[in-house]
Amino acid sequence: MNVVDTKSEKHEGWNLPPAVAPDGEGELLEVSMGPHHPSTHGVFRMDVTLDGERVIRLKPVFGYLHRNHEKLAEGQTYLASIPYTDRLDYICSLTNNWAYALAVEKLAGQEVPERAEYVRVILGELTRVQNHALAVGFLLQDMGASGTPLMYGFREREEILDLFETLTGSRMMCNYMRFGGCRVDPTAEWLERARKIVAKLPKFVDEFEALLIGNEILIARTQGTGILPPDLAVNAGVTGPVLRASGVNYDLRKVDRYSIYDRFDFKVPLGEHGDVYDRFMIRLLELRQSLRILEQALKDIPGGPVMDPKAKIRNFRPKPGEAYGRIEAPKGELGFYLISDGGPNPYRYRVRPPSLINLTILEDMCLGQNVADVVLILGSVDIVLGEVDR
Amino acid sequence: MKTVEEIKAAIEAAVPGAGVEIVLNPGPAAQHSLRLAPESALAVATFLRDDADLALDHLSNVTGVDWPDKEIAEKVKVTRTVAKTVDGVEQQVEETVEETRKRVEPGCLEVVYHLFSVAKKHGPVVLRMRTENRSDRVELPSMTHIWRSADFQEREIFDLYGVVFKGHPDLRRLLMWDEFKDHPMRKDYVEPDDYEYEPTPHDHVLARAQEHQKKIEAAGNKE
Amino acid sequence: MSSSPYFSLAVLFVAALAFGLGPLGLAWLWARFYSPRKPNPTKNSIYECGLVSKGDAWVRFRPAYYLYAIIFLIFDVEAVFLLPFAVAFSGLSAAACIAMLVFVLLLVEGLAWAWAKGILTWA
Amino acid sequence: MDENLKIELGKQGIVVTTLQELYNWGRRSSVWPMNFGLACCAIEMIATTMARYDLARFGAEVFRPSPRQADLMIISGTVTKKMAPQVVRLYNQMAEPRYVIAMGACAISGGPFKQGYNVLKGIDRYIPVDVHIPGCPPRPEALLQAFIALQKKIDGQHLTGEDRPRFLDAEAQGEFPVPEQGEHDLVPTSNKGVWPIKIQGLGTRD
Repeated sequence: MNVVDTKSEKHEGWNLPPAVAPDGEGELLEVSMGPHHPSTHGVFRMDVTLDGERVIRLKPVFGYLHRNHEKLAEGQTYLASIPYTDRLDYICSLTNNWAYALAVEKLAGQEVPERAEYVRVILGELTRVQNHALAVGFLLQDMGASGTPLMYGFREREEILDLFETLTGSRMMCNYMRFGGCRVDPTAEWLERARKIVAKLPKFVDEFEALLIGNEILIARTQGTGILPPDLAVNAGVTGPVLRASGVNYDLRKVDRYSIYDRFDFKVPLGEHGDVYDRFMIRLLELRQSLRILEQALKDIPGGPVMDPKAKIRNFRPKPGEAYGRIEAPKGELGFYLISDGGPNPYRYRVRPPSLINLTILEDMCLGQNVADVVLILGSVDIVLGEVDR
Repeated sequence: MKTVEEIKAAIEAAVPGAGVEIVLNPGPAAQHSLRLAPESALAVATFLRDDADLALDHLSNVTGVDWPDKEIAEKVKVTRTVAKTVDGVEQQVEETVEETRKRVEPGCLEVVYHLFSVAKKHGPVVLRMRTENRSDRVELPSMTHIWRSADFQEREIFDLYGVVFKGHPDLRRLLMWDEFKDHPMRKDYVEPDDYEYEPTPHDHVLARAQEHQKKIEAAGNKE
Repeated sequence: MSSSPYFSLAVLFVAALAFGLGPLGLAWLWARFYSPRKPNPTKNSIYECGLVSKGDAWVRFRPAYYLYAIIFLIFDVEAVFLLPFAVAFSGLSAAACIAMLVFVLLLVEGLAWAWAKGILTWA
Repeated sequence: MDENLKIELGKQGIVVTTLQELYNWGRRSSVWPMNFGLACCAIEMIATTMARYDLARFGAEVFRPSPRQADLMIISGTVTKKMAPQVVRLYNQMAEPRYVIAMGACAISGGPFKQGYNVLKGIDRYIPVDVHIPGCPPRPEALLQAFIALQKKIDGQHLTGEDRPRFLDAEAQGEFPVPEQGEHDLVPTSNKGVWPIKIQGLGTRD
């Protein structure tokens, strides 16, 4: 098989990373922020060429956590893949379940009862709250304030995980959603407890915001670093908070209007400069909007079945065909593309990983920045390796 | 949002001689797709991105699909001249006989593109491209210069399926290590025999255990 | 013998030395007799995030690092001198304070010059 | 020196101990883990060090990023075949005495991803593991219990005699060879002396 010359250093085409020339004072240092590195949020590797402190070239290397999720999914039934979707983006397991369930419902033309839609919105927004709390906590950890600010983020996350555990049985791997609804009906006490926790959360967001806005060191380090122009962001397929921080108004909850998001009124925050500071303020503002959605959803959740009675769980065989379903996961547009040949197992099972595609422009953002800022820029993209390498 | 037929018409109007055909999606999702000929794919893609009312500037998903060679048993009517004695006279008579003939339909590697529009906020336009066969002619044009988001996804398809994307700036293996030789996501990929001890092997695990044992004896008595 | 005023000081000094070096000596003895040395090439290889480190770190780096280090060194040494002064300055005469002030101001003047020259702003 | 005499003396404020007990007590109360997170179990490991489950109560709060300063490696997550050489190299680069906790089903035997072509079926093939914690991911309490089990194991170590630990035994295996990445699989598929695991009384099995 003829292999194309893969080591072509010359980049042509307008949207590829610009080559940054070293200023010739010192020699270049080839270093790899490798798989085992405290700042890479998991086993992610970047081969960085440094001219002193400035980054000249940055090539990410993936695959250290490639667990063959798609090959395994082709060998088992649709239902058996649901616990595997928990382990895709292992911080937000419920939104992964939701995206997969949505795609299979679109593939098989399955309806979902009212109450199940409300429960899905509640759990999805709770997952977004704990994911953004972690992302901001890890930013401050990457910046050097190691330990204490992360404890704030984890304190809220523990309460939300308790909610998940009482409802679904497991803290992190919920395996909760099915095609046509959810597995367990939340009890009134659970909803009451959820309301109490959601009522307490705005105080936490104020605490965190005070930590962020008043802190000169944080402002000095994050404003103006890792700028992402909006047109390059759209062309590079970047989605989620990173895209909205560059000022592009594209939130799937408003664009696709999937599930029942058109019933809640919430705003989509947008950034202006597209730098690291904007990406983190966006996450805090989205946290507030999620809390607004949660209050409305918890207030008017209807009764009724959680699972569509006509839904077939055992030997579920969707008709031949294909479907691409996507949702607004905390990290971006999480999509599932399924091709069915009528059998119990999917013929092709593809996950659209928002973290991997958001990393396409990591090199563009890091060129010319200091090495210490590369850590911040990577933290602001907020990747999870289970989803990047699948 | 235009229907697939309107988009096909718009493409043929804008890009003369573009090989476009519609592939219907029988499932309830009804997301029909357009199959492009690889030669004119880049021109069509640039048109879809820069067109005023389509404005498909967000390539969301690039997927590789492996269609292996299929054996199709067909009922074929064959007329053969047969010598037959009809009321005592030797004659050549055509005779149509029902015959099932095994025909191997050559497989191919397919790449599916899902396009959305951030400007116009409208839904998926699905493009498909096929390679000639699965062994040596597996080249397809790369879309990285039109949509930058295809960069890593095409590298992943090159790694797991073996489709070579011409014009890709940095076509290396994305997920497996560089010395790896196979394309693991293909349907005919055989995993290495790193079978290890299973306390209670049963059906396919039992089969692997016995096969592993045979290999060890073969290796054993070879030394 | 115990009459000279510095005797207690000497005892304290020896005790401090013993307290410091004693465990080190014990650890060295332990390492020599009990735990055998087992060096091997993988263990002694350079640690670079789990990979085999390629290239060499002995690189001609930029002068800015060196200037930053020098300025830090000056003020580090100054802090060492200020420590005894800070402890005793309430009992000192005015002349001593002025002498120390001259010392401090000299260094601050050096810092002002460096700042004006723009050495502190990173390239 | 029988037990209750020791307890009586302890009440009077006199502590009687042997060198071995003092040595083991010193080492087990400050086991410094390496900052080594692979996958989902890493998030649970970080949650264990946070305020609610607080790993600091067992002296293991300091997570050292470099293998040189750590004496415990918690393999928290799936070890893939691309990551296996790095894991074994990091283990070799740790200073003796070093311990390994295989956290989660993936580190023990490949877990839910066992049939994956790029997944190593358990890290026992290349390095000796001291404590296995089942679970996917194991709850923070399970990780705390693993620490207690490890501390009991360190307590029970004899400094001399036949069953002394590896780092005190000159003949014991010091280097665990780093696997190469071949064309189809890791070469060799497991390390001698470590795999198959010798279980007392059952002999080796495979």
